[in-house]
Amino acid sequence: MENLRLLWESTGLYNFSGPQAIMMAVGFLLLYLAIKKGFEPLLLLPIGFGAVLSNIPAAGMIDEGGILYYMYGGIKAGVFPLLIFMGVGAMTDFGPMLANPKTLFLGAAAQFGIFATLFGALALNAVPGMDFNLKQAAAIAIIGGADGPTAIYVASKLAPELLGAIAVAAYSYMALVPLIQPPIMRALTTPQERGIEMQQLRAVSNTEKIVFPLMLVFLTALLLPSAAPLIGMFSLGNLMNATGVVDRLSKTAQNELINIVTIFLGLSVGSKLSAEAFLKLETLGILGLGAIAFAIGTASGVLMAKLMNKFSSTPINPLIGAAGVSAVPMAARVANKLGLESNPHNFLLMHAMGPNVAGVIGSAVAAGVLLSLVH
Amino acid sequence: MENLRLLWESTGLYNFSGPQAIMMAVGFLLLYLAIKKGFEPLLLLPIGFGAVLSNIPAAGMIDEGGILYYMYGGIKAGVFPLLIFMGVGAMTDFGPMLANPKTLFLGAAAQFGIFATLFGALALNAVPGMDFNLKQAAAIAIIGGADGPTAIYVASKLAPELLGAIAVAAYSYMALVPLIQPPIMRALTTPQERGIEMQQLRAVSNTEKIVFPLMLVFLTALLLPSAAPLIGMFSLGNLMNATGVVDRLSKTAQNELINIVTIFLGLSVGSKLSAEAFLKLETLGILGLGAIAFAIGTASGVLMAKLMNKFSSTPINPLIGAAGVSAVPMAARVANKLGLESNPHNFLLMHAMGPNVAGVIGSAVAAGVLLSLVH
Amino acid sequence: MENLRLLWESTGLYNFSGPQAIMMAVGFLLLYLAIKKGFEPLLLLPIGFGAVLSNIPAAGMIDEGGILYYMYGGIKAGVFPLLIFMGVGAMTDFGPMLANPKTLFLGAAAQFGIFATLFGALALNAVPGMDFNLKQAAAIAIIGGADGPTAIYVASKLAPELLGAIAVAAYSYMALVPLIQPPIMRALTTPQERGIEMQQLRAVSNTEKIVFPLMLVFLTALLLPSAAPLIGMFSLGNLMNATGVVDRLSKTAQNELINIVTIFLGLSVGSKLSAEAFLKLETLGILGLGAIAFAIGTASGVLMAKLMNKFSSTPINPLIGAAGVSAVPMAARVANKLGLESNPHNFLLMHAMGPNVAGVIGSAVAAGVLLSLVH
Amino acid sequence: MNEMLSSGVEIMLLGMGIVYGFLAMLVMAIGAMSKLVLRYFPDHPLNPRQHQIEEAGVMAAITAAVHQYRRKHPKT
Amino acid sequence: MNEMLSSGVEIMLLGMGIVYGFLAMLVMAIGAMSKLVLRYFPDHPLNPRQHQIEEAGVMAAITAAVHQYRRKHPKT
Amino acid sequence: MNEMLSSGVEIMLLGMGIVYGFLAMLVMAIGAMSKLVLRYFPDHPLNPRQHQIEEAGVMAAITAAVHQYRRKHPKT
Ligand code: NA
Ligand code: NA
Ligand code: NA
Repeated sequence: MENLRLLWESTGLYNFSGPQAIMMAVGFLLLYLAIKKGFEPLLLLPIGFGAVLSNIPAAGMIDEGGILYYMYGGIKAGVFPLLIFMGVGAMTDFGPMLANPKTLFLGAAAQFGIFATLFGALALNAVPGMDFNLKQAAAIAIIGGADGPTAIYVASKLAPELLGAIAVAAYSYMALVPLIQPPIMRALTTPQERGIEMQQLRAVSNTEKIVFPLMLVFLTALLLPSAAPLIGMFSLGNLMNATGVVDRLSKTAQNELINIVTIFLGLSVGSKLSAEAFLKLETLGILGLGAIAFAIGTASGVLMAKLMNKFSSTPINPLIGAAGVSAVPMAARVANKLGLESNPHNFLLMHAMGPNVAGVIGSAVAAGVLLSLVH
Repeated sequence: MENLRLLWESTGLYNFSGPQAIMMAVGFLLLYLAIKKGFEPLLLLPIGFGAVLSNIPAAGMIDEGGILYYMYGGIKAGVFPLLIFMGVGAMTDFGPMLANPKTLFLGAAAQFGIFATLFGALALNAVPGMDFNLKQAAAIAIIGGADGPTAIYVASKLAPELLGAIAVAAYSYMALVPLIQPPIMRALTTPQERGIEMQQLRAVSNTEKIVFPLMLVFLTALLLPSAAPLIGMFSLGNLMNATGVVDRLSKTAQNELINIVTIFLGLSVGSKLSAEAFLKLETLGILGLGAIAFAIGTASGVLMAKLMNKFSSTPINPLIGAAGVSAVPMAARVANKLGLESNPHNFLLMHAMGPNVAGVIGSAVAAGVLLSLVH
Repeated sequence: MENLRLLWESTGLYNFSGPQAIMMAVGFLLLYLAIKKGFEPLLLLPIGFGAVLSNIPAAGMIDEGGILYYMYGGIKAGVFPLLIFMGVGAMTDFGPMLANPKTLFLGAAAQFGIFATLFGALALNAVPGMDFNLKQAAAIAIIGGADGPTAIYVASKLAPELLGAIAVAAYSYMALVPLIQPPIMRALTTPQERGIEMQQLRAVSNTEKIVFPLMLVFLTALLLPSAAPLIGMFSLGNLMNATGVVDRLSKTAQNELINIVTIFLGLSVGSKLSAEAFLKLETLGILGLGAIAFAIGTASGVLMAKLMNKFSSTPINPLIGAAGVSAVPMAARVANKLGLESNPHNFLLMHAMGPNVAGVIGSAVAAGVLLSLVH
Repeated sequence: MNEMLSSGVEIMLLGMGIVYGFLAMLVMAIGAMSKLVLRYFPDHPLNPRQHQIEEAGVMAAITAAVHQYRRKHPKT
Repeated sequence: MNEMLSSGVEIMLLGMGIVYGFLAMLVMAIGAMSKLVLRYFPDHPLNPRQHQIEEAGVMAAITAAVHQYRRKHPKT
Repeated sequence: MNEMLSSGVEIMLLGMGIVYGFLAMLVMAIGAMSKLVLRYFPDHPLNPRQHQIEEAGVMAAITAAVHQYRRKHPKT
C-alpha cells in the first residue's frame, strides 16, 4: 500500500503542473511543425522532443545528473554552436560571393534587422509586463541574423534564460522565410525590377577559395576579435573543404560530427523550454520582435540592392538583396522564385547565393559587435 | 642500478596480484567468447578488452586521470546507455507490433522473469556468503529484461558495484538465447501448437509509426516518469527514423554515434570487472540468477501466448511468447526456427518481432518501476 | 564615443603584441606547409589553424570558457592521442611483420634515435640559453619515435609546456621523411646492397593476426605497464579490425571517430603554440634535436639491417631498416623508392612495412620506458 | 530479512501489475490511434523498404556510387 | 529607461557602421586578393563539382561501390 | 649538470636494452605463436583484401550502391 501510494505520487498525473502541461503541448506543437510542416526539422524535431522530455514532471532529466543537464553543458561552453558553425562553413561555397564581392554590401544591409530590433526590444519596455535589459535585447535582436548557430551562441552568452524562445523563434522564422519575405519583396520592387537579368558570374579559382577564409580570419583577428570564435570556426570548416587536402576531416565535419552535435544541441535547447522561462509575456515580445527583425532585414537588403542597381555598371536585381538575411539557402531560393515569376528567363539562384553567404558573415560580425559592446 | 630496480618494481610481473591475474584471464575468456563463439561481439569484445586493460597492475588506466576512468564518467552520468538506446530506437521497426498490438501482452508477461529474480535474489540471502540488499537485488533482476542498455542504466543507478557482473551476465545470456530458450519452449508446447500458422500481418501506415513513439512518450510522462529517460530516448530515435525528415540524424544515431558510444561503454563496463568487485561468491549468484531470469521470462511468455491462443479469435503460436524477453532479434529468430521445425510452412519471424520489440518497452517499464520503488 | 573607444580598445590592432603577431605568422606558415606543400595536412592544418585562433588577442579562445580551452582537456586527459592510436591500430596490418618477425629488431634499432636525442638534449644545456630538465629532454627525445600520437601523449604527460613545439617538430619531420632519409640511406649503403631483392613474404593466417594483438597487450601488461595505455588502445583497434566480428566498430574507429578527434587534437595542439611557450631559444633546440633524432634513428635502422643481412640465411635489404623509425607508411615508401632506383625489379614496400609497424611498437615501448623512468 | 522478502513480494506483485497495466493501456491506445489514423489520415500503407528497392534501379545505384566516389576524393 | 534607449540608438549606429565598415573592407580585400591570385597564381578555374562529374564515369562508380561493399562486410 | 648527463646515459642504455629485450621477446613469442597456430588452428591464409575483390563482382557493387542510395533518401 505504502508502495502503491509512493508510486502514485511519482506519476506524472500526480505531479503535472498546468504550466508543464502547456510546455509539453508546445513541444508537441514544435514536433508537428517539424514533421508535418517541414519547419527546419533537423533542429525543431530535437528541440521539440527536448521540450517534451524536460517538462516531464518528476523525471528530472534536466536536473543535475540528468542527460539533458549534461548535454546543455555543450551549449553553455559554446562548443556545440561553434562545431555546427564549423560544419556549416565546410558546406559553404564562397564562389558566388567571390565572383561578385559587391554582394557583401547586401549582406551588410540586411543586418539592419538586428540593430533595429535591439532598439525595438528596448522600446518595448514601455509596454507593461515587458522588461528586457540590454543583454536580453541584444540576444533577441540576433534573431534577425537568420542564422541558428549564431543566435544560439550569442543567446547562451548574453541571456541564457531566453535561449529556448530565441532559438525557437530563429529556426521558426527561418522556416517561414518563403512566407515572410515575398510580400515585402513585392511591395518594395516593381515587376520590371524583379525581371532584371544579371550577368553570368565569372569562375572563381580554387586558390581564391582557399585564400579567402584565411583572409577573413586574419581581418577578424585584427579588427573584431569578439567575432573570432564564430568566424574562426566557420573559416576553419570552409578552409578544410576548399583545400581538398583534408577531405576526410571536412566530410566528417559536414556529416557525422554536425549530426551528432545537432542532436545534442537540439535536445539541450529544448531543455530550456521550461514553463518558468517560456510562459511569460516576454516570449510573445520575442516572437513578435523576431518577425519584425526578419521583415526589416529583408526590406533593408532589397532597398540596398535597389540603391546599388542605380550606381552599378552591371545590372543588379533588387530581389537578391533579400537573400542578405542569410537563412541559407532558403532566402536565395525565394529570390530565385520571385525572379522567375516576373521573367521566366531570370535565374537568380547563384547571384542570390552571394548575398546569402555574405549574410552569414554579416551576422557573425554583428554578433561580435554585440558581444563586445553589451556587458 | 637504482633505475633497473625502479623499472623492475614497475613491471606487471612484480606487481601482479593473484586476483588481478584471474580477472585478466576472465577478460581474455570474454574476448574468446566474443571472437570465436560470436557471443554479442559488439559489446563483449570491448568489455573483455576493458577487463584486460583495467587489471594491468601499475598501469593505472582506471585511476583518476586514466582513460578508462574518464570513459566510465559517461556511464555514471547515464549518458552512454541512453545514447545507445536512442540508436536502438532508430533501428527498431514497431510495424509488426502495431499490426498486432495484443503481442504487447507477451512483452509484458516475459517481464515476470525480472520480478521473480528480484525475489530470488533476496531469497538467496539465506545462503551464507550471499548478501544482496534491495537495490542490488533489483539491479540483478533487470538482467531478466534481456536488454543490455536497460540493464546497464539500471545497474549504474542502483548498484554500480555490480555493474560489471550484471552487464556480462546480460550480454552473455542474450548471446545464449538460442541455447537457453529452445528446451523451455519445447517443454511447454506440443508439436501441434508449435506448428500453428498465424495470419499475415496487415500493413502499417507511416502515420501510425510516427504517432506511436509520441504516444508512448506521452503515456510514460503521465504514468511512469521514472522510465522517461529510457523510453524517451528510445522514442526519440524511433521517431527520427519513422518520420524520414531527419534522415541524416537518424542514420548517424544508428551508425557512427552508436558505434562510438559502444566502444566507450564496452571499455568502461569492462573497467568495472575488477578483482575486488568480481571475485566474490555473489558473482556466481548473479550469473545463476541471470540464467533463471531468462528461463522464467521465456516460460512466462510462452504460457501467456498459450493462454491468449485459447481466447483469441485468430490463432497465436505459443512460440512467439518466448520472444517477449526482448533480446532483439535473436529471440524472434529462435521462435521462427522452432516453428519451422514443426511445420515447414510456418514463418513466425515477423509475428515474433511484435512481442520482441514489446519486450523492450516492457523491460524499460519494469526498469522505471524498480527505479521508483527501490531506494 | 565611450562605446567607440571601448570598441577600439577591443580590436586586435590595439591589443596585438609583437610575439602574438609572430606566432600568428607561424600559424599561417604551418597552414601554407600543410596546404601547398602537403606536409601531413591532416594534422598540420588543424594545428596551424589552432595557432592562428589562439593568438588572436582579446578573443580569449584559449582562456577558461573558450572552445580551445575545453578541447585541450582531451589532450590533458590523454584521451585524444589514445583514441587516435586506437584508430591507427585498426588501420594497421601486422601481416608483413608477422611473416618476418626478425624485422622487429629493425623497429627496435631505430629507437636509438630517441635515446641518443635524450642525451643530446641534456648535453645541449651546455649552450647558454638552453635549459632542459630531464622530463623535457625525454619529451623532446620522443620526437625520434616518428609517431605523432605517441609524441603528443608523452609530451602531454612529461612536458606540456613544450607540447606545441614537439608536435610541430614531430609532424613536420614525418612529412620531411622523403627528404631527410634518402641521403643517410645512400651514405650508409652501396648500390649493390640497395639492389638486394628479398624473398616473397609468406601469407599470414587470420588467426595469427587475431592472436598477435592479444599477445602484445599481455606481454606489455607483464613487463611494461607504463606502455599499457598506448599499446593497449593500439591493440584494441588492431584486434577489432583483425577479428572482423565488430566491423562496424572498427570502421568507425578508423574513420569518423579518428577524424573528429584529429580535428579536436590538432586545434588544441595548436592552442599550445603561444608566444611565451614557443618564442624561445629552446624551440630552436627542439627543432634541431628532432632532426637529429630522425637522422640517428634512420642510420641505426640501416646499420642494424646491414648487420642482420650478414648473419641472416635469407637476404635482407638494408634500406628497409630505415623504415624502423615508423612514420607509417612514408618511410616504407622511401625504402621502396630507393630500392627501385638501384634495381628496377626490387619491390621492397611490403618488406619495409614489417619494420615500419614494428617501429610503432618500438616507440610505444620507448615511451613506456621514459614514462616510468623519468619523474 | 523477512521484511526484505515481503517487500520483494510486494514489488513483484506491484511491478507486474504496473507492467501489465501500462502495456494493456498501450494496447488500447494503439487500437484507438490506429483506428483514428486509418480513418482520418490514411496514407499509402506500402512497405517502405520494398518500395524503395523497386524504385531504386541501376541508375540510382550509379548515382549513389558517383556521389560516394566524390565524397572520398578531393575536389581538384 | 531613456538612457537605455539612447544606448540602444548608439549601439545601432555604431553596430551598422562596423558591419558596413568590416564588409566594405572585405570587398576591397577580396578585390585585391583576386587580382593578385589571378595574376600570380592562376589555376584552372574549373567548377570542381562539374569537373568531378565529368571525370567520374561508370568505372569510378563501380570502384566506389566495391569499396563501399568491402566496408560493410567482414573480411573473411 | 654532470649528474643529469650521467642519468641520461643510464636511461639511454637501460632504455635501448629494454626496447631490444622487449622486441626480441616479441620475436620469439611470434615465432612460437605462429608455429602453434599454423599447426593446430590452420585457417585459409588468403589475403583477405584480394579475396574480397575477387568475390565482390558487379552484382555486389550494385547491391551496395542501392543500399547506399537508400541510406541517403527518406523513406516515403
Ligand atoms: Na545573417
Ligand atoms: Na525485455
Ligand atoms: Na617509431
